[in-house]
Amino acid sequence: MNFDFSDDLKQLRDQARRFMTERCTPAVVRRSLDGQETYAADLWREIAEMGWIGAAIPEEFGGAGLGYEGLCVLAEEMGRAVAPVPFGSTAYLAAESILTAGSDAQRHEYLPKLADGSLIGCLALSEGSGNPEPSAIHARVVGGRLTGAKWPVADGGIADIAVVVAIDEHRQIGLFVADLAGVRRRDLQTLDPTRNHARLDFDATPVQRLASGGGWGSVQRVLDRAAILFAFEQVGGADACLQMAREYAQERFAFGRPIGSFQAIKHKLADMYVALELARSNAYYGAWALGADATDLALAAATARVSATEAFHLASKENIQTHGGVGFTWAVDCHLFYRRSKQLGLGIGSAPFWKNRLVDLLETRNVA
Amino acid sequence: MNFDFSDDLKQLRDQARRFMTERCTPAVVRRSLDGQETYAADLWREIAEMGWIGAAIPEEFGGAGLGYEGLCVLAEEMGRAVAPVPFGSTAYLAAESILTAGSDAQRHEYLPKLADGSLIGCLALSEGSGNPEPSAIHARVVGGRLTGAKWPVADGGIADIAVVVAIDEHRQIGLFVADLAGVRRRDLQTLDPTRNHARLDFDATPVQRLASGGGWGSVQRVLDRAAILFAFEQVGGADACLQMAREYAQERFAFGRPIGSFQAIKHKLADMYVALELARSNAYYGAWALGADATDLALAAATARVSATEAFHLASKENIQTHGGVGFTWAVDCHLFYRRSKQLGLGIGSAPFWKNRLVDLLETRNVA
Amino acid sequence: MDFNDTKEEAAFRADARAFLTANAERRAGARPVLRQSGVDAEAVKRCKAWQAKKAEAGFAGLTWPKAFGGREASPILQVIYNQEEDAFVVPRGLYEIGLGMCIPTMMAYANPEQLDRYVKPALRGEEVWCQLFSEPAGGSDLAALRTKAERDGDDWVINGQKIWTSGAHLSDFGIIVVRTDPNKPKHEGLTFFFLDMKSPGIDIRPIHQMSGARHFNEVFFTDVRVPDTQRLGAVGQGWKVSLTTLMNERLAVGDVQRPEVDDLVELARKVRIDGKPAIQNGAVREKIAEWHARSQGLKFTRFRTITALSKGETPGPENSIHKLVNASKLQDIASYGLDLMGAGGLVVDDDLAEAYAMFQSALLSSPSSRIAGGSDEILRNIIAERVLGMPSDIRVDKGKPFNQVPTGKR
Amino acid sequence: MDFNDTKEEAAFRADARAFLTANAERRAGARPVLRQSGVDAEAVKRCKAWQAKKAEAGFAGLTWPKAFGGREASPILQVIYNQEEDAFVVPRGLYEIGLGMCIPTMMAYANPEQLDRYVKPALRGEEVWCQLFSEPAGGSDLAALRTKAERDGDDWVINGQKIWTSGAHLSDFGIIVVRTDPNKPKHEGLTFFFLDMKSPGIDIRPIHQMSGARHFNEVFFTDVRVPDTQRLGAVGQGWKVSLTTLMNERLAVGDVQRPEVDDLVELARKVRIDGKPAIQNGAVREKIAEWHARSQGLKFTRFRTITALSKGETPGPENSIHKLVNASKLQDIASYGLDLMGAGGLVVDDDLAEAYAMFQSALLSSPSSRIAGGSDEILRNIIAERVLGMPSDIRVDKGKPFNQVPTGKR
Repeated sequence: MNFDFSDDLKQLRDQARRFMTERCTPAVVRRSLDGQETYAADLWREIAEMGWIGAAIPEEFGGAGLGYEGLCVLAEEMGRAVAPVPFGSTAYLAAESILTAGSDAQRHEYLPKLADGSLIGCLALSEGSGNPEPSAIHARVVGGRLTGAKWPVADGGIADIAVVVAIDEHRQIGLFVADLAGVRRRDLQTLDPTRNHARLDFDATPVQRLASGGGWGSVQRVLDRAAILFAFEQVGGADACLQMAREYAQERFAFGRPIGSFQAIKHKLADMYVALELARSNAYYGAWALGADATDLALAAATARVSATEAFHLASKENIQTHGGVGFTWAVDCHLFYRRSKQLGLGIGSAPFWKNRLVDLLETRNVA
Repeated sequence: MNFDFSDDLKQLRDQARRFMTERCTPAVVRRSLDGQETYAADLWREIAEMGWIGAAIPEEFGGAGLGYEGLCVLAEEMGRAVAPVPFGSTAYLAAESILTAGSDAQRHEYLPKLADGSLIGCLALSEGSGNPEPSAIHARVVGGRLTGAKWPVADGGIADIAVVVAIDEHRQIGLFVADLAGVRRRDLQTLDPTRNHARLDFDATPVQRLASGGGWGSVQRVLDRAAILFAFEQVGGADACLQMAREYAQERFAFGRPIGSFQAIKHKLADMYVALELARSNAYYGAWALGADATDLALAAATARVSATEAFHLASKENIQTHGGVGFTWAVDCHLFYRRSKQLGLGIGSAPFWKNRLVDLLETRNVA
Repeated sequence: MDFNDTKEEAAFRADARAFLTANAERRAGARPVLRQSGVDAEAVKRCKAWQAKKAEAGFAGLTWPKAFGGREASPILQVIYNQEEDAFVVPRGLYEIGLGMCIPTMMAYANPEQLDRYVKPALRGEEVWCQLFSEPAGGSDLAALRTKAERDGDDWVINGQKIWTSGAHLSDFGIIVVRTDPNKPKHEGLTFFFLDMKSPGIDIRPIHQMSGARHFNEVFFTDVRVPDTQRLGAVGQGWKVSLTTLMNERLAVGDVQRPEVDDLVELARKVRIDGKPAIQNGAVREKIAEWHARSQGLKFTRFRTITALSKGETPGPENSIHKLVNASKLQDIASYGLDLMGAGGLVVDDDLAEAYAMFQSALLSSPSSRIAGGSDEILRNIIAERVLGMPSDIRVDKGKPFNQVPTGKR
Repeated sequence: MDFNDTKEEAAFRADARAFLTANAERRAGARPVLRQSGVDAEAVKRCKAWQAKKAEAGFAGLTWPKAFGGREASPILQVIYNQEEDAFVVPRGLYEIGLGMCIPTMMAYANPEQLDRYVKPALRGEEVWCQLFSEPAGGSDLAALRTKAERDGDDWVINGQKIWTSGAHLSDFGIIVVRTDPNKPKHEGLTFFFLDMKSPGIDIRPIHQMSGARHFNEVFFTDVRVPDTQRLGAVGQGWKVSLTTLMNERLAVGDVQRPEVDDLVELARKVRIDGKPAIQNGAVREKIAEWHARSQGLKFTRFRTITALSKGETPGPENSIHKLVNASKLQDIASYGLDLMGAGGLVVDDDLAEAYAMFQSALLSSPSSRIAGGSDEILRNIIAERVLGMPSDIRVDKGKPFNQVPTGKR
């Protein structure tokens, strides 16, 4: 058994961490926070040039062919840096949808452009409040034309194409690709301004159906796979919070001693660490399952997602608490993680959704 | 507003506390724990002589007519002392059932004897696993004769009469009184040997129906009222645990200082205290609602029950934790409370049952 | 137990209600009153007008001595007035600290001429007061303050920085505790003053919070002169005076924060899980039940406190329970409400957000609730030490000259 | 990442499985193996026979030097053997401490003749060892031990009391740490020995736990003589030697404790809520999901540790996570399972109790899991200090002569 990333991938991780530390500084993130830019376009270009967007896309479709473990390693670093770029929307959602559900022609049409950064992708699933479920899908495709409102769509305001979940003439769920040029969009204000979110109003927009993207199962499959990659982003974010809290607790004094010498703070950090390590281990198993296309991929995904959501939520809120008063100021970076934690935690279905799914899968497994 | 017990009742409480401290020592409790006696019969006789069993029973039925606040005050002291007597079964369940659902004749027949201790009562509701619900009742009364198995029945092995929940010829739920002389019984081993529990096998046992004891509503009404009294016992038990933990934390040293000076212990005790105070306040409101027969009695009961169950569970397990190694020995008294916490917590429906009921009632209230 | 008013209480309640009905608008609808961004110029006007009206009618400073414009009423009447006022829309946020903490401290330490000069204008809302205690290096260790005052003739000269001062930019006067002898142990070298917030050398900068709010300030002092006559208490007795102020803080009861449990029930009727209203889901129900039990427990704990107050007892640090439980509950309810909304929970646009965006708003404001005015950790310490009698934490700075106590990089 | 065995590992796994198949019975059915009441005389015989067989076949002491009967195998082979053994019913509970902690300490400190005399008999199960560290006054403060040894000629004379000694009544030998100089600070006045448990003056009394178990003992020492040749390490170096022993404790991995999440799933299919299987209830589902995520997280954390081991890295105190998470999870699952059973959950009679009464049994045994071998609080401290680099707690006893350190009434 070898339950660790290869040395090559560890090198990739170190390289990504160095790069992000240097190029994706808090100042860069704050440009999006303060509304000076919608996303970090320069950073995005550099990320594209390094081939990271297409890390898991096979070389024949213009990707780097590093496999899913490579994409996982990169996802963790995106999370650690609170990167204000459409990495997840493009790589985990749009590209993955097309890769797993598209025809060969569709793959050749879109994947190379997603991989090289010339197209930004997104997934248009939600139609307002509520977790993903088939009965909440009302957007409809008739005669190859899509009509309906999707919101919020992460990166929907900056994406070139969207993979849209909609019902067809036969009231069947399908995955459709839409070119967003000409689609009416409106940027939304959200809890996390460092990621673009938009409302897309489709009005007889021409779309093409992803070849095998039929039924809710195909949507769930996209969400399952994305959940593992989201989990790595969440683990990266949680780790960053723990490191911030550690440093602060060592350097900040109260009553003549570092606050990290008080058990209230020590035990808080220990709890953050425990949640993080459990989440990391579950994410690792998810990475393996994704790479191996394991039979229990869906259960591994739900498990990783549940752990990672909990770990990042805990770490981001208790990092603020550890910082005390400065922790809830705009000027200190704690809230960037707290916001992102909720953005990632709600984005592809929130904790209750994934807990329920986890038990669905457990029930199936135990019966089988 | 005056949200506190009257001076008279505070005197009764002090008197009860002194009496129980003196007569219901751990040594007495341990006689039941070790199986030397089924319950503390001598103590029970004294309690009866003081008129406590009939505290809330009107004087016309042989009670002390102190009202429900009086019974609440006594319940707290029973909990504090982990009393190995059938107080709850007799006073909160059997007597209350007959008082609220019996005819005048039935009240006159049973209440004076329950009040003066010449009859021990119990409620026979459960038929094995699962929380109370109408579909789980299979015991049946046909032609005034009851057949079916009830277990566990708290104090069923020592009771003279049982109020039994059963279905009648028309498959309607009813409350029936059975004389237990001649009924086949078997004492059960349970988590809390300081309270008797039995299995009762009725086989065409003659019973009389409580006059207005029809439908599940009448059962729920008995449980609601009992829940408030159980809550006071639980508050008493939780308070005792907190006091034990406090004393131990002040007297036990580690690393040259009292363990109560470590924040891990301080904050644990603070959390116990907070849970206890919330539970106490909710129980007080329940006492008022019971005395005033308030329209929101049921919601007050569910709320008090949920808080009190949580507070006693937390206090009893963290009292052990505060004690460290000796805490989990047979010789130290911590486990008496831990066992009783579960006994009281499961007895008339466990936390999930009452949480669900609480929300049922909230929904009704908000609609109304 | 009895939830009814006494005759006197009922009469007072009727008076208060009549006053409010005549002068304010009854609260209607479910939209919560949020105080995200503090009090703007318009709001200041409304606050001042309302306070003047209230003082005129004798509903301000109810428990204060008659000589200062109060009624010398029992605290229970204050509770009754607050209960009644809660049903009306009245402007808030400008006087709580001045009337709740600063003026009571003045009443304990200032001389008769000063009280004559300052108390009534404060009660009528003509002058606004703020409290200058916290410092960047202090945090939970409130007494570890470094702002210093040096004697110069009849004056003291203050240099340093205060932080977390609510309403400093709107205030006419402030109370301040400063270090006058750094060679003494932490609590012994402090002295207490009141000062004119328009004094030269005071620079006030708002703090931008993560929630968007800006009601706290940093206040910088450069050679600010305060006459020795404005000293409250003896030189070196500043900590003792501060405790008087802080004792009053604990008596002040915060606003009800939204979303409350009922808001979650409302939301759970609306959003759906598996095609059915979320309120039918067992997990949602358990959480609602647990929070309801906690809310009610707090409500009835406050009733017990009020009862104690009305019997002339002083409520103890048991009150710390309230903030400790409420702040985390608020954060948890906010987060869970968003979870029920799924991705839609991210949106805060007015026209699209669920429930007036109060869940999102609380997610961002609740972290400050868990810290400001005593962090969760400090409150647990207070409960453990002052209620349960646990020993205090080991104090490595005890008895050490303040300037020799170790400090960190932050 | 790769979950497959290497060629060498696969070959070893096949060997182990062949050995087990030939000599033990495959585990069948769901009834959990509970070790409530320790090891009785019959079980001792079975344990001894099995250990002899295992040693004979070369599956005992896998990682030990060949000179001592081991294979000098990589730790990963030990993991593989354990995985295989888990599928079989084999007697356990007698040798874990001796082979896991005592003999490794001997190997680090005893002389060649002693090793020659003691190691192989221990490996073959002919002699049983126990560990005598904890004392009544110590608790989490392990080094605060008071049992004293005084030099008398070539011997030391031990007086005092140890506690929580697993299997003392079944043991032939023991390792012990005692205070030889109470005038030195706590950690400096200790010395370490091994001794014959049949020595005159040793009195062993079982401790009755709340769960009914009796596998721990109190051990009283009255003028027990131990030759100086049985000292391990220098005089005053006892704490250092103890750390060697304790380091090995952390490497030992506990049994899987039941009920696990799958047991709860099973129960939730069976018991009913509102007439439907409990597993359909949202609240039950959320709890199952959360505990499943935690169980899996622990399982895969162990996989990461095994990977580190097999690369020759030493696993750190990260392992503390395992007990910290598991003990509370066990208590919570037990309690929740009972909640689902309602009043019926109280019953432990064999013929009536749900799920072999394992939930009830765990309710009573889990409190000791949260304490024995490092309490939750100590484990959090270890993680905070050794993994996260937080400063240690303030030590008021630091550097003080042990006999001047304050002690309490308990």
